[in-house]
Amino acid sequence: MKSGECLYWQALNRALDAEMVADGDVIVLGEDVGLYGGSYRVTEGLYAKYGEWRVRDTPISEGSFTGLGVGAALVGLRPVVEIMTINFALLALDAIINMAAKIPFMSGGQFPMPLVVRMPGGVARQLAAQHSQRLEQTLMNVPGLRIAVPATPQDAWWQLRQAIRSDEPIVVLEHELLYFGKGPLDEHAEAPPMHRARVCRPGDDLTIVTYSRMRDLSLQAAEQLAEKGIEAEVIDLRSLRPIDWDTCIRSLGKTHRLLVVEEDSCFAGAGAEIVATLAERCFFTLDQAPRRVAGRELPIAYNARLEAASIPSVSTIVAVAGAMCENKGDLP
Amino acid sequence: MKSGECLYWQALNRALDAEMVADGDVIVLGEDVGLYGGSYRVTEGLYAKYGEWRVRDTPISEGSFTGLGVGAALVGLRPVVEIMTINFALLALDAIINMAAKIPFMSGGQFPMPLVVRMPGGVARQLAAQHSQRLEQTLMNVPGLRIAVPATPQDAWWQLRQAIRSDEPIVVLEHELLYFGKGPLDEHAEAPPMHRARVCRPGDDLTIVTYSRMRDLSLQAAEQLAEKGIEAEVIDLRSLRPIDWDTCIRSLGKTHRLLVVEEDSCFAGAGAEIVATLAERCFFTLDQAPRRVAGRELPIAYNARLEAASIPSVSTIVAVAGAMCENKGDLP
Amino acid sequence: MSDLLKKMLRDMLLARAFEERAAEEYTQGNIGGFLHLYPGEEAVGVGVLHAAEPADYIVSTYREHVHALVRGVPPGAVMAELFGRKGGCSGGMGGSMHLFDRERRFMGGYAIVGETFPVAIGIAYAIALRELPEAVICFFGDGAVNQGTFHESLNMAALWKLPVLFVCENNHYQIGTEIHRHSAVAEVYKRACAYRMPARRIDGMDVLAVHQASREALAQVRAGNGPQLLEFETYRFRGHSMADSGNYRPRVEVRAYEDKGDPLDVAMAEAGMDYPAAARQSGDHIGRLAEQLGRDGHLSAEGLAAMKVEVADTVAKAVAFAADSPQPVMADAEAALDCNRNREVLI
Amino acid sequence: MSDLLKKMLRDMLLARAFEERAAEEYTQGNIGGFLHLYPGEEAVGVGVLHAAEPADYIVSTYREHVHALVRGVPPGAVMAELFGRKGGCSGGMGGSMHLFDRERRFMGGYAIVGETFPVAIGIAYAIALRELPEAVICFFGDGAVNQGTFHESLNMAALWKLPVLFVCENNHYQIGTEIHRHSAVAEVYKRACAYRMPARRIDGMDVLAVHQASREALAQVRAGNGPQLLEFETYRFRGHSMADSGNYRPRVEVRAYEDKGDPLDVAMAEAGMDYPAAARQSGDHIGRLAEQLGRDGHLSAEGLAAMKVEVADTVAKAVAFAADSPQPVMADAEAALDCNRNREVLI
Ligand SMILES: Cc1ncc(C[n+]2csc(CCOP(=O)(O)OP(=O)(O)O)c2C)c(N)n1
Ligand SMILES: Cc1ncc(C[n+]2csc(CCOP(=O)(O)OP(=O)(O)O)c2C)c(N)n1
Ligand SMILES: [Mg+2]
Ligand SMILES: [Mg+2]
Repeated sequence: MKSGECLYWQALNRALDAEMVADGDVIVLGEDVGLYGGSYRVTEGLYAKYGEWRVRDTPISEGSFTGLGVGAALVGLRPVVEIMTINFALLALDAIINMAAKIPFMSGGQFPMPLVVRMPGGVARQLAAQHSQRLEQTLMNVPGLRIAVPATPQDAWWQLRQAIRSDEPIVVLEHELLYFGKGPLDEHAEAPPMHRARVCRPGDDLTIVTYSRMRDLSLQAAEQLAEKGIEAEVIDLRSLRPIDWDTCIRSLGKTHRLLVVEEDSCFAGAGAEIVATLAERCFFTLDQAPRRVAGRELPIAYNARLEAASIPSVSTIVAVAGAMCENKGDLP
Repeated sequence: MKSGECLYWQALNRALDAEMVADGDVIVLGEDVGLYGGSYRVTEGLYAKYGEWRVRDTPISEGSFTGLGVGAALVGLRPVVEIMTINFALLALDAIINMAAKIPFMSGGQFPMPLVVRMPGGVARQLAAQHSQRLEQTLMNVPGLRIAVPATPQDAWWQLRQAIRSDEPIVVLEHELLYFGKGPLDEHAEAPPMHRARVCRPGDDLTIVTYSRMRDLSLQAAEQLAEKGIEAEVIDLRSLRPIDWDTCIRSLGKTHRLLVVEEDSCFAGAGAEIVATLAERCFFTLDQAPRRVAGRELPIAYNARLEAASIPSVSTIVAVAGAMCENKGDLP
Repeated sequence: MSDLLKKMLRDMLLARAFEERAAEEYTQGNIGGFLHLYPGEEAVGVGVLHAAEPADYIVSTYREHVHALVRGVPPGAVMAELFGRKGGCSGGMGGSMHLFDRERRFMGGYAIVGETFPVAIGIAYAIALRELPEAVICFFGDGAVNQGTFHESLNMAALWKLPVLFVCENNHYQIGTEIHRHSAVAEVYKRACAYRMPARRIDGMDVLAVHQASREALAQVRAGNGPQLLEFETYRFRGHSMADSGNYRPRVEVRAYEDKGDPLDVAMAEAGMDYPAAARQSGDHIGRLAEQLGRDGHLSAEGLAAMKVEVADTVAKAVAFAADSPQPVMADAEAALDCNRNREVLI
Repeated sequence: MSDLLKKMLRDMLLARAFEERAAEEYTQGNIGGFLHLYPGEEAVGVGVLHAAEPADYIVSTYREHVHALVRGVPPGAVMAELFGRKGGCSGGMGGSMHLFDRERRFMGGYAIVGETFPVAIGIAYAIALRELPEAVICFFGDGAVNQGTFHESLNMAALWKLPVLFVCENNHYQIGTEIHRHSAVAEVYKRACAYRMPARRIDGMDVLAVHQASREALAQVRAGNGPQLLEFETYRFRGHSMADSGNYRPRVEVRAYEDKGDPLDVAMAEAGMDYPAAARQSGDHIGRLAEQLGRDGHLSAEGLAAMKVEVADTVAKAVAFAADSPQPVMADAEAALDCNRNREVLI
């Protein structure tokens, strides 16, 4: 690892530590976050440093320990709830949607809700149907929630800290296959606004809008496309609620072509909102139909080949983007 | 009530009765579905007729009694689970998404899943934020589920019976404000395929794609638009997974304008998928940007005026549709 | 003691008058949505909350108007909330099922059955972490006991000795389902055994018994000895909500609770066969308390009459306040949603 | 009896050999995903399932290979499923955590902790409705007890007297969290008191005790006397899954379970201070059973050796079958998803 580089989980770990040092109200809770150090090591060392009241191992009671976070936030603690994986968050949605997102509103604006719910999601390696899900589209539809989807160690560091400091409830969606990826981390660099999208790679021919792990695949695809003379602009949304439309619209003004890449199954996934709003707002900017490269309409199979064939690959992205740019020469 | 007319809840009630008479494996369960007769009267009389084992009052344990339905379906019962309102379904999503939708797949195709989950949703009258939700977008994103959204007594009768007879898991989304609306019911008429959309009103100028209670508002809006010389074609989707794209595409071929009307808040709602796919598939058919009339990005307030202002009204639909057709004369 | 009893009698009278008035206002269309009323259960809310300290937190359900009133939320602010007005304790955003008052540590009415448990243990967690001598009072019904969160939350509360008093208002019904039809063990307090949590069952129609049990339990809870559970047996005289007639309940049962009679005596009386000895008492638990205070020389007939006038006046003023309070506008709703944004620019 | 014991010994040997081989195959990359193994807990699965009738249903968790094997799912079909192949008992779609075999009423491995409870009561509901003399055996761990579905489902099971035998494999750990750190009441059987459900705690390292308790309980359950709960105290010798070393556990504890020693004796031995009296037994619960059968004259040394050969052979054949089984293709996945479509045209 180069100096100034670290793994994604380490960036999250440092972010937690930094905030816990700075503010005694920050607590961490979840299954095996303490003594064990977290399934993906994100909370490693915190238990030894801060003790069991600030780093709390919980029973397998997702509905109630997430709700516990809500209650604690009402009186000013800043709980960071780890749900071991997003697949178990189905058991905690009442706490997130009906409680965290609605209490400040329902009370007429009386209560703070400095709650962070962190969880890895997505398709990892042969974890099968019950352990290979996302919940973006569910959470995106909830007014009152914010959703961060850091894709790099640097963003993990920035966005988790911003989330902890916010008085609004924020879901941080991580990805099981990102934890052990590495990248640069500058702890002193100034953070961009939490929900600002980032143009990771400039290009004039096509805009690829993506997030989380698909950012990496899209960047790889963009390299391959460049070899064919197609310059894709890759936008990492970094946030799914709100979405930074301006960055997308600016890009489309240049490229006139929109490709959304998401891991989720296509029908009613996160990409639906992205395509819908950009089709509405950039209808005359686009010179062809927008497209989505997304997961198949299937639960994820355990079999490794079927699993791989169920989610986007670099080659599918290249193929679809390539097809979209076929008529590139014909255009002004 | 004219002869041949009935209320929406009565149509559901008769559908349940018809299927329960015909098949001893059909059972109904949920809170207060038995002795009490159901919060919205849908199960009235069934307890007296079929007894407590086939019409089961449950404790307040949504997660487990929905899961009970899954287990019972595995061995060939055909459970119709009523979740009192969709707001409580957040507690049952693991059973619906991780179990019902995935078991047939995960088992390699060994098990039947003739489960129906019925529930009313939507914004009713001053039930406030926790009781005024929908979950369409969540359920739509789940491969393995089917979703019916009957908007009339006739469709309620047809679609609930079809759902009960299917061996796949089906969610039937009802609407609290539809139960006491009346409409024609012909019990002997032949049912269209369960997921076929219906053109409720033909028109050449604009296609309104909608479902559930918004069908009524859209039809009213279409009448007002007609007075202004604008002929809207209104499509009631009847099903949200799968969606009958062909009916929509055929209509757009004629009208070239797409307006989606949904009650849900706009961002990442059901309308997002509708707009996205139709934008992808009909990009060159459309002569202007598609639009959505949808709920505001707010939880629903208890206050009646704010509540009304948070969801689409006939006048908003008329206004948006009217604006979309302003340039009507200019076009070929 | 008699002072306390008089205060509690007054609050019970207020509770009854407020709720009956709310029913009227609902019928007139001034209140909408679901309206769950408290008549019959007054002794529970009043007895428990008179044992609470200002530093204690209250977490409640959708049947919480009286909890809010006894806690000190101004009756006008409660009624205005039922009216959906800006002057309501939740600014008209929450309505009947979602009363909140941060200043009075009234942490909300929750409408999804079972939500009160995790909220309560969350607040209690913060208290324990901060080592404060405070308690959380968590209200719930007999039906809520079967929600998974009951089990999950009580386990965590007991495991970590969190300062919560779990208060079950056992009115024997989950809407139309009687307790023996929804719970394998109908004695709610017994279910605390699964968490080795101290628990008792108390007559919820006896405000003094309620108060004493609560005071004792709260002292333990605040002292850091871990959570406790109290089950109060009570009854709602009305249907579940304004939409429910409640007529699935046997008449003998209803009368027995209303008049604190032995159900068998009531049945006899209904059959015209009551023994002279089983002379019917006058009125329900509130009437009996007033009578007792009179008998014991603590409250004269005039005193009682004056109390009733004051209560009626309070309710009338609350309604007037509510009716005069302006409607919130969309900007208010947006401000409520964004109340914690702190002017942060999101994008 | 000795025949039964020999069969159970054989199945325990198979269980151990199968799982150790699975670990190897995982290390070699032939098995992916999460792999939760059973060594240490054999006496539970074997003892319980030898008490089951073919008409009984089994519902299990992600740690279910051995349950499937003892139930009679062919070892090749189980191994092929771990390999993700078409010949697997779930066609390669489910993998290690989702073994299913409809014919043998093996109703699945569920990977979300707590799902086994509602599935089990649902099957039992159908049995009760149809008035059949069948039972459902529902496996779960000590950690699963704190999930809300445990509570909700046990209440319904007891309320409606559903024919379920709830079987807790108490290995004292929820991944890295020891039972006293996740449960307010660490004796799982005691938690059944909240549902007035008969419950016992049994030594889960003693296959005969497991078998007897299960047989008795199942007879009651099948007779329609309502659900029962059995808690078997056991231990996993490995980490939670292949990703976990399990090294958060005290050495004394691990050794005590492995050798069925008294933890204090083990501690003494570790300190080099063991009394001559506390002579160490040879091997774990499986070894001890073999030894006992030998001592009692039921199983000769050759008999045992032959049994081990047969078991090794069975495992080798299972691996060969798995390795030879083809990969499923996308059409298989689609067929699995649409298996209940019955050629219905949706639109
Ligand atoms: C999770 C959930 N399920 C169902 C409902 C509908 N519901 C509202 S109140 C109620 C009965 C609650 O009974 P209990 O807990 O005894 O309280 P009570 O109304 O008797 O005070 C039900 C089923 C709900 N609000 N939330
Ligand atoms: C709802 C849910 N939460 C968390 C997990 C992650 N997880 C898998 S196994 C496990 C521990 C379960 O412990 P226990 O029930 O004792 O079973 P054991 O693994 O010991 O056999 C956890 C937390 C999960 N699969 N499902
Ligand atoms: Mg009740
Ligand atoms: Mg365990």
